[in-house]
Amino acid sequence: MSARKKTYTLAQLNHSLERFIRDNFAYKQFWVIAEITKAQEKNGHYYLELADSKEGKRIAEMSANMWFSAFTQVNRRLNGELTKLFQSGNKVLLQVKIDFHTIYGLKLNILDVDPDMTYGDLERKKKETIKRLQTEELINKQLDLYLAPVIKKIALIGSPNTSGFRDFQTQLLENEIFNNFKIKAFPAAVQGEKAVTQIVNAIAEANLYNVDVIVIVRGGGSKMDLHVFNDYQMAKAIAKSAIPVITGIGHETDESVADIVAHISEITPTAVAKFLYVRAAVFRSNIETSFDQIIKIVQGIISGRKDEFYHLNKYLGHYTKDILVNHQQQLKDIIHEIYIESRELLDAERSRLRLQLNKIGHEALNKIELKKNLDLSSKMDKIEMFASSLMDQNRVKVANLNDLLAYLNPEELLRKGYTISTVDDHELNNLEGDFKGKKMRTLSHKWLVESEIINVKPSK
Amino acid sequence: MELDKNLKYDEALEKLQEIVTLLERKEITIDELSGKVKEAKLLVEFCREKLDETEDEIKKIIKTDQED
Amino acid sequence: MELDKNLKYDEALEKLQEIVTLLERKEITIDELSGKVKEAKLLVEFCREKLDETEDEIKKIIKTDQED
Amino acid sequence: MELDKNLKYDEALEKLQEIVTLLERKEITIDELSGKVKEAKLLVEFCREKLDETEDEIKKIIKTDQED
Amino acid sequence: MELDKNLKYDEALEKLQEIVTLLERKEITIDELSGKVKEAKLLVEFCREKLDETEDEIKKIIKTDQED
Amino acid sequence: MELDKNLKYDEALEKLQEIVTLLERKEITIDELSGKVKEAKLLVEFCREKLDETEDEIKKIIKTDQED
Amino acid sequence: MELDKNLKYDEALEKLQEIVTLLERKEITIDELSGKVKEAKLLVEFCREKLDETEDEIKKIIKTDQED
Repeated sequence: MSARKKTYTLAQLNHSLERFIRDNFAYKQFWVIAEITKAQEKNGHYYLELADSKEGKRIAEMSANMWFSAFTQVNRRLNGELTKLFQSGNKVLLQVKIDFHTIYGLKLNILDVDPDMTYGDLERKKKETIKRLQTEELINKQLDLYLAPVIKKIALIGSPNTSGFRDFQTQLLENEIFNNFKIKAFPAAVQGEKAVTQIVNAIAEANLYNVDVIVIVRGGGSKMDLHVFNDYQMAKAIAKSAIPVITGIGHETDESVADIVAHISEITPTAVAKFLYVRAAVFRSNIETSFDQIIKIVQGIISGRKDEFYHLNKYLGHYTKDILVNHQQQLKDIIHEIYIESRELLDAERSRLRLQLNKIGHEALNKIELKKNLDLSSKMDKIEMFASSLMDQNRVKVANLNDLLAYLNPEELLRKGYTISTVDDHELNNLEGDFKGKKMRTLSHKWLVESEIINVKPSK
Repeated sequence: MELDKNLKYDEALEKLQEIVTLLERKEITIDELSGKVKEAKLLVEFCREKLDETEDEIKKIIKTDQED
Repeated sequence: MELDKNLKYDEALEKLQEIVTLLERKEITIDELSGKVKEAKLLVEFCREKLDETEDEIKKIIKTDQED
Repeated sequence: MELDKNLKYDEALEKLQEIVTLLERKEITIDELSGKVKEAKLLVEFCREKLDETEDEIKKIIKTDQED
Repeated sequence: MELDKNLKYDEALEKLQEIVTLLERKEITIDELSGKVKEAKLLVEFCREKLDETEDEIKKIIKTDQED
Repeated sequence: MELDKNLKYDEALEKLQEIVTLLERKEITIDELSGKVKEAKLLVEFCREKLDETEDEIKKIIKTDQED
Repeated sequence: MELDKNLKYDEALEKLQEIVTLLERKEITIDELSGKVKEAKLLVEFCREKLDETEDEIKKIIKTDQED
């Protein structure tokens, strides 16, 4: 440090730098991507702190500003979105030129802004948040909570001066369908840097009260405003709320992360109010309908029973009469059958008698016929036969005697010349002993001779 | 010689038999001989007539029966 | 010859049988023969009449019944 | 011939049957025959009367019923 | 003939059926016939009375019911 | 005959139904008939009262509801 | 019959609807009927009261589990 050195004043150095930068960069413009770490507005001018990070480490920083005229022009082109783009945390694509001021140092002067870059970045961030919530199992956590069919105590989180906040209350308390609600407001900014913190706090606060539901409302706004509701911290607070959260944060197309995480999300605060009073009304109507239904069915059952009863009673009479008539008929049938059977029996008996008598007559006549044919005729035949036999026999007998007579008749022998001689009427041949000297009579055909036996000697 | 009109067939037949027996036995005397023979002949005729009569009668009886 | 009017059919039939038996056994003389045959004839007629009478009676009974 | 007035139908019928059996077995003489047939006729008539009486009674009983 | 006053309808009906069966099977003599028919008639009358009584009772019951 | 005071409507109805079925099928004797009808009548009254009571109670409930 | 004071809206509705279903399915006896209607009435009244009653102010409560 003791050596004589060429020295400059700071002003000289800064002037030199100023010159250098002006000479080299004054007319050059660059499109730069950076993240806004801080944004501030003063008298219509915007002052931003930009940074660039790599793997969580900051590797570049620079301040930037946008003068009122440029801002107004660009903001008009972007439909007022520019203020929303200039929010810390946003990644932005800026057209800048480099400025060096001897007092304020190096700065970027913003000439133009390309919002698409930021939007894309926001979308990416939203996706990352959703993914994280999913990983942490927070995304559907609210759905585990019980949402009563009738919600009467409501914690309302929102900005009290916004139309959304007022609309919600008006709808809820002044509709003609159901308005028996109690609302406790938990004011919180719904846009801007403080919004997330305030809403997170409001949710925590509301959880300490005996409310049925937490309603977060916002009266509509820009795309960049909505980005607040994509915040991870807020989503986490909603997811972890022990009380069901209903969102009505007024948007047209894009659903915010808060909507996704909430138990129920409606498009507008009015819609949330309607949801709540309709829910109560539906419940009431269900109750009444059920009761009416019960009454109707019960009346139906009773009248059905009465009908059933009427019929049973009628059948009772009918069937009883039927039975009695049946029995009367049965008795009549029995008597008739008895009559028929009796007559049959009598008729059968009559035929039997006739048959018997016929049989008797037939047998008797048969017997007579038999007697006539067999007895009498046969006997007569026999008599004839035996008589004839007797006659024949006698004829033979007489004939035989006649023959014998003819044979024995001596007259024929006498005629032929033989004679018959007898002694004492005995034939000679029959004589025995001495009959000499006796008188013998001899008969011939012509003569009867008497003689005395002189001599007798055997003829052979 | 005449036969007794009341003579019965059986008696006649008996008599005839007797005469025939007498003739067989030659127990007839020469004096009786021609009378007996004549009587026998008469008896034969008698019997025959009787038989004929009886037969006729029977035939008549039977006939009337069969005509019934 | 007359038959006892009180004679029964079976008695008559018996008598008839007796005659048959008599004839069969030839225990009858020729003299009795035609008489017996006549008697038999009478008996048969008697019996037949009896049968006819009975038949008529029966027929009458049966007939009147069938006319009922 | 008269039938016992106290005779029952079945007894009468039995008697009738006996007559039939008697005739079937030919255990009857001609002399009894017409008598038996006559008896049968009487029995049949008796039975018929009984049947008619019974029928009348039944008709009377049934008639009063059917007039109800 | 008298019916037991304690007789039940069904018993009476059964008895009637028995009589019918008896008649159908002809297991009855002519002598019993009119008696059985008379009995049947009594049973039928008995049954009818029972039926009439029952009908009256039921009418009374049903009537009071319909007057409600 | 008395009904059990603790009898339920459905039991009573079932009993009634049984009786009606019994009657419809004619599975009942004449002797039992009037008894059964009487029982049915009691059941009918019982059921009717129960129904009327129930109806009244329900009407009362509805009425008070409509007055709200 | 008393309802649990802590009964929730949807429990009440559920009970009501159960009764409807029960009735629709006719799974109810007449004996239970008025009881069920009474119960339904109580449930309805309970709900109505609950709906209409003015809520107490929303106040801070101590939630021990929130402090965890």
